Amino acid sequence: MTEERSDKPVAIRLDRAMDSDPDTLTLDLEGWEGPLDLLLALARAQKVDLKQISILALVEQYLVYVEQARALKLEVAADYLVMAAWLAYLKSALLLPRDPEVEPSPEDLALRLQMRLERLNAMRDAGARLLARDRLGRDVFRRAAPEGLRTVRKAQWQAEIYDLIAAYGQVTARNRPVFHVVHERAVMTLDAALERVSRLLGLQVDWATIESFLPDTLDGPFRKSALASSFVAALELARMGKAELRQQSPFAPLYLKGVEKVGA
Amino acid sequence: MIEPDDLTRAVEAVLFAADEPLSIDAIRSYVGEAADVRGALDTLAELYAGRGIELVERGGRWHFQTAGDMAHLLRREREEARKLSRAAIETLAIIAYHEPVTRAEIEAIRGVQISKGTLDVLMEAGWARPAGRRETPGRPLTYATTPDFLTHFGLASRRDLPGIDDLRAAGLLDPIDLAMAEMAIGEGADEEMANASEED
Amino acid sequence: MIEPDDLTRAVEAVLFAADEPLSIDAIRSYVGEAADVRGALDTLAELYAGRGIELVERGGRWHFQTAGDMAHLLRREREEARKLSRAAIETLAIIAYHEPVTRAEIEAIRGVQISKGTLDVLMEAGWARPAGRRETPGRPLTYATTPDFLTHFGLASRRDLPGIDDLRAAGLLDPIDLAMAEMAIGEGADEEMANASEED
Repeated sequence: MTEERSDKPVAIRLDRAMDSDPDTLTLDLEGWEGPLDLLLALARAQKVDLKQISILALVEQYLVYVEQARALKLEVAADYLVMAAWLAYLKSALLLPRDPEVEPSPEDLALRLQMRLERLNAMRDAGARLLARDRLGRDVFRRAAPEGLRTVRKAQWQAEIYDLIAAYGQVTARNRPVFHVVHERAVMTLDAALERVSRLLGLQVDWATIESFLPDTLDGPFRKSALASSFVAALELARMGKAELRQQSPFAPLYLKGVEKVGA
Repeated sequence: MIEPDDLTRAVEAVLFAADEPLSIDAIRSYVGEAADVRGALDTLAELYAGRGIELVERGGRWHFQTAGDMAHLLRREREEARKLSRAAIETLAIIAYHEPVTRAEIEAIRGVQISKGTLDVLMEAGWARPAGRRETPGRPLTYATTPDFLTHFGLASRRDLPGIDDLRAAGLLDPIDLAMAEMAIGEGADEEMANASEED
Repeated sequence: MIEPDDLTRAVEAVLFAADEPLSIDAIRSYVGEAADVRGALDTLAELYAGRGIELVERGGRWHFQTAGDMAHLLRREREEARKLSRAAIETLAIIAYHEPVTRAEIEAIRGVQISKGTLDVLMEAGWARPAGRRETPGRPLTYATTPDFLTHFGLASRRDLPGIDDLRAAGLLDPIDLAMAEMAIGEGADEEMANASEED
């Protein structure tokens, strides 16, 4: 069992709050997990089956509670006030003669509210009952030092879906701000370079530097790409016997010349 | 007296040596594909009935554990595993009784938002897992419990959840109408305002 | 047939749950100082005679073990289940969320290089596969997940993976995780060297 909230009648809490020092108030809206939680505690304080609770009495208690909190100048979160307003509306609708035009009827709304309280109450009880069961590792035990079994498959890799998504969450959280996508760059593909260099070689009679085969462009990265692709294209053409290459020394200018086709 | 035959002995030894609960298929991979493992398990369960050790089934997987009434002798005070917050307990109960269930539905039942970390704690414990998306607008992710949840809480299956039949009969497990929930409770209020603190 | 009395049951449970062989004095510290533990042990030894489990004494200390003639069933293979390394699980997650994805892209998203072994492990596990080449310079190989991946992780399709918003809601993008991740990255370096060996 964990922090089971006291189910003592709330009135006692209020009384204590009223005559104690304002600094040590026990009337503490922060102690509740929202309006529905407070409503459920008030309803349980009626000490009847939730199906039989008096919604009107419940509404009244809630409004008094919130009103007193405000009178004591406690800060009341907006959702408590929204609920208060809605309950005040419900109360008046339940008391006034029914307007058949209004749908859903106030009785319907009251029923739904009661149903929500029942649902929450049921889950709260269910949680408590789950936790009170004979739990493995607390009340009942498996063998602490099993011999272990060897799996038939050679290496059975283990991972759980939680590990997977947690890992992705961490990667994302870690790198999100610095993750950037490289935009498409202008490149000359090898095919394009091959086609271009061999075409230009046909028009060229003399030795010419490889730079003279490049397209006229001021785009530096594209020029680099074109140079790299054209160089590879030149090597490929030389391999096929369609071009000759010449270079005096390392890093010296690279010259290309076409090979005249015999019998062409 | 039941005379354990060789298969029963084999199943007993395999389950005893295993470091995790085993399905019938997993047991077969050790004792032989053609074996009547189910029959051997029944024999064993009978043999161990009323003993200090019991054979139990949890979500289709079997393991030996100490009998529940021995808890007072064995309970280990040392590290009572990290306590679950109330929010986590309720969230776990809602997932177990309503699965598969979306975060919005959990919030509708509890009447407050789920703080970050609550679902994380349950998933880290190995009791809850994402269970696919609901085919409704927004395709929200749903959550369900795991086999380890059944093992830990000593449930043969979800049908063994305490009181689930009564709750269902009372309509308390019906699908949650989110629109209606919002109308009845002023959830429209600003999200920051509704920082209905869940303590941990 | 011997009817195990309460003391016998208690001794049985204590020995079963113990993580090491226990002396008679040690057993008494659980079941009561005045107990006839020796008598209970004799009863148990008789009960377990010829079963798949036996009670044995070694140097005055007692424990259960699987029957010797069952050993062949239990160690058919030497391999153990292995956990994926942090590098491998992150890589797998990135492949799942971004497939088809190249190695360079995985490294860009992780912010850390991956070793060749990491992808090998994922392919050996049957969760990742080469998925053709990207038609860009260098024509790098891309990777994608397999049907086995979906089966293992209980996903109907990749669309069932939680989205970023779901991760955030579950607290998985919290700064605290980030700090932990950072720590893990420090360790990750060695781990990469060790070719995605299992850690535990």
